[in-house]
Amino acid sequence: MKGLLDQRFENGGAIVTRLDDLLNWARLSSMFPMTFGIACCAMEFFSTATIYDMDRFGMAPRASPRQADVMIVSGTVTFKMAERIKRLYEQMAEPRYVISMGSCSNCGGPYWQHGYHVVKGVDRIVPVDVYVPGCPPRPEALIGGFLKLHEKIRSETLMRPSAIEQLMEKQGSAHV
Amino acid sequence: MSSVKQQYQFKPGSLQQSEPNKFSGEQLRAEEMIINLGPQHPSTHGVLRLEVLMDGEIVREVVPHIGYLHRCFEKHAENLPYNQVIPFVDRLDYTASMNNEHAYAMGVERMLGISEQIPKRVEYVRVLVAELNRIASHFIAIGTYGIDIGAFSPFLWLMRDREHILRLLEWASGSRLLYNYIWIGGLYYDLPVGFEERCREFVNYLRPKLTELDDILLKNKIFIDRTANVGVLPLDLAINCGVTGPMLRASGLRFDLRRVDGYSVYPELEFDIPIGDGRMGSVGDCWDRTYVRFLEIHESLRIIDQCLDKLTTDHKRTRDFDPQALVPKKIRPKAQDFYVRAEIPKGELGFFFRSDGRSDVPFRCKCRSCSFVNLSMLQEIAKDILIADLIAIVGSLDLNIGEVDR
Amino acid sequence: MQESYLSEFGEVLIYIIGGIVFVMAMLFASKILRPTRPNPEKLTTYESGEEPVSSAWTQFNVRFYVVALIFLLFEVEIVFLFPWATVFAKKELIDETAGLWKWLAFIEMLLFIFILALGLAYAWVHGFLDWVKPNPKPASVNSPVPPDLYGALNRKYAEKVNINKDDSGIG
Amino acid sequence: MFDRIVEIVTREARHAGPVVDENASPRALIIDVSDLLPVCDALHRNPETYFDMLTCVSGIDNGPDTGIMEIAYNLYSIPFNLQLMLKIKLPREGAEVPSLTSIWKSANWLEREVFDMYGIRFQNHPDLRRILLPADWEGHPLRKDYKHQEYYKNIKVD
Repeated sequence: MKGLLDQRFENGGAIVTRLDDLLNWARLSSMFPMTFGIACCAMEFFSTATIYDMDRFGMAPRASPRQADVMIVSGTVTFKMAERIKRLYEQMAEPRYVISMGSCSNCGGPYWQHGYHVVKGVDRIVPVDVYVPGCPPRPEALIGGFLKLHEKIRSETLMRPSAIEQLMEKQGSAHV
Repeated sequence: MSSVKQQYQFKPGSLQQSEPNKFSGEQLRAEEMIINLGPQHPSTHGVLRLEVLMDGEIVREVVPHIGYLHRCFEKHAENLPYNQVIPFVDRLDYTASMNNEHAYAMGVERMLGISEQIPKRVEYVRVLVAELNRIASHFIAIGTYGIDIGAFSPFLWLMRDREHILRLLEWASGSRLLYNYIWIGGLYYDLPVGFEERCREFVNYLRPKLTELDDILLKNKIFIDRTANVGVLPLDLAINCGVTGPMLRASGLRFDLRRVDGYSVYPELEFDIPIGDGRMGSVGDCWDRTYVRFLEIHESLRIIDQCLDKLTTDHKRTRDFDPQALVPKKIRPKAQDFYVRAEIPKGELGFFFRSDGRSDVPFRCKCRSCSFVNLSMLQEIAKDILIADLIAIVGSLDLNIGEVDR
Repeated sequence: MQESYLSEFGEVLIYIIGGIVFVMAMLFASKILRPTRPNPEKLTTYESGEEPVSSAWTQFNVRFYVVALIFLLFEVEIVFLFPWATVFAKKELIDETAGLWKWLAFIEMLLFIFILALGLAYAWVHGFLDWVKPNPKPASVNSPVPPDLYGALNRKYAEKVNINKDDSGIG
Repeated sequence: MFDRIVEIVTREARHAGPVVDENASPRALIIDVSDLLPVCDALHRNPETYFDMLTCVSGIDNGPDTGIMEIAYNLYSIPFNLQLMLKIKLPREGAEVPSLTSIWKSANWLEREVFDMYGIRFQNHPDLRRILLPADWEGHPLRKDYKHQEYYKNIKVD
């Protein structure tokens, strides 16, 4: 059975918009990141979590993906790690978000040319919501990424994206 | 919207293909089971995977699986000119970048034969920033070890103090974590004006904080009970396994390359080499390892003090001093094999170079990383121990996965 | 008297039913609300991002059961002590038996505790309380180097003076 | 002291005498593959040298046109503060080297890494598997003629 939050409503009116606001507020004020440091960026993630006080955004690191909402891919993604990251992502409960932290996970970073064992961008494996540039990004940059994610969550809705669907249909027919 | 198509599709059993377990389910006795620690596990400090064969609560065997962060350092070093390798050297041991750069720059300078001409001020600045970074690295080691054992507050305290070091180094180099500050033949830039005073202030600030750390964590009854007599590493085994750094010193050998090789300006500086003495348990246990690191922070502070003295008296900042004066325009060492080693917070970092004398690119640059060799020791001592002790032992190794996998 | 007994149990029954209904309602609400998108990777056991090896239904060490049984010993003791404590100091009973009741009840309970303690002592003597102790034996190496050479090194580098640079071997 | 080491090595090296490489630092001895194990054992046990630590094992590929691979072993003696480099030369294909794990335990992982990167096999190695790369990776990346594969599990390698 499809859950209520899986549904897409055609014409919600006031109730659905209010419900949207409530859900989004709840989601963005308690984004639990997964404790998951891969490489150098993990050190800056630690700094963000401690010195720069991540808790004020309602973010407390959780050890297990089952309890986490946000996966912060903090570091270089290698081919050996790629499958594991995909699995960890799949094991998170919906709704789930991914922040790609640092150049390495954005696009391969300094390893883009000769790094035979480096995946050039974590978006080849999991869908990414926010890219944070930097090598490594400063904690302020990561916090900026959190705020961007807040923005994104705030604009989520249960309404069916009919305008976009129409547009895509039109484009699809144009291609065909 | 991202335009990249997701390329990976799940197939059952594909994880076992890429990194097969050493033990299979069929070989096990009735009571035994296999548990994976990692790659995503808060106590493995990165993406280390430990395959643990357990009997009840007793660990029968540990098989470390590494390579989850293999970033092809040696391939990059073979394809890039000597000076462009330094950013990659930074990323080997990302908690102690300055020390890595120091080792690498020293090696190339010796190959070029310019190591004797480096100005003393440059050398003192190098040692100063390297020792600052050594303190930061040991803070991470002790702090995360505290988390493993169950003490969270010391970690927060240490991260607070580490932040001061990062800000000092950022002031000097422009970056918080990976600096690219020590160049072959010199420095990126001289220390900023006023750095020495701020650094002195920091040293005076840190000393009482270390006493606090000693009281809250290292002399804590719970901490001692969890770590004393756990993971005892005998000296002969340590040497045979190639263990270096604080772990070797904790096993009772006063062996520090800063003193043994006397590279850079270390012979002019006065410092002790702390060793483990089995005060709380036996020589070479986890407590000793942590305490040696703690004592090394004190020694690093002493070195920093002396460096600051020299930098403000004998080798003062002058208007015409150019730290890049000796930076060679073309780095082309004569054809040779060269092995250079230096003491970084985790142990002996070595670089094996082969230059062919015809190009600016190293023909071969092998990194002998200390965490890699230290980790290979784990399976020798982690036999017939409790699973809780395994966490304590892994934490006390002070692994840096970036350096294990390179 | 009998009526009040019943009603007290009735209260408990209502409490239990209320609890069950509450939990069920919560589970049902989340069932209709939550998004369900299962896939084989999501449904596997979480094992730090790895594939779990062999089944979780393995034989556990028998010591876990022994410890559980010994724990049960004290549970039984508590279960009997509570009702006993409610009647131990009852004034009517003591008055009826002219003070004999409290001695009887006291000795009875002592006997009970003694029997249980005997069981505990039996388990203790036979070593069932000792959890299996770790006995780490680091792999031995027969190093040909005599240990006093390392001792000499320790003494050499303990001195404050730095060694000469020319002394660094072949390097 | 180096002359003394050369003497010890010469005594043990039965197949071909050691060649001194003066350019290397620490100074290197090039020996034959078949002499490796007895030479290392002698250097480890000799009371004059006591090379008790194997610090580094580096494979070197000299390229397909020379057809030679090398392995450099860096030995260190803690009691006497001696450094020594031993080098052996191998053919590029089907090279087999005796493993030093029976003398130094640190050889275990260092040799596994050389196998992973160069495909040099070590005889009598207790656990010769790939260490850094995935087990189903194709090729040995630090060989000079290495071409990485196009796709690894559908993910493009570029």
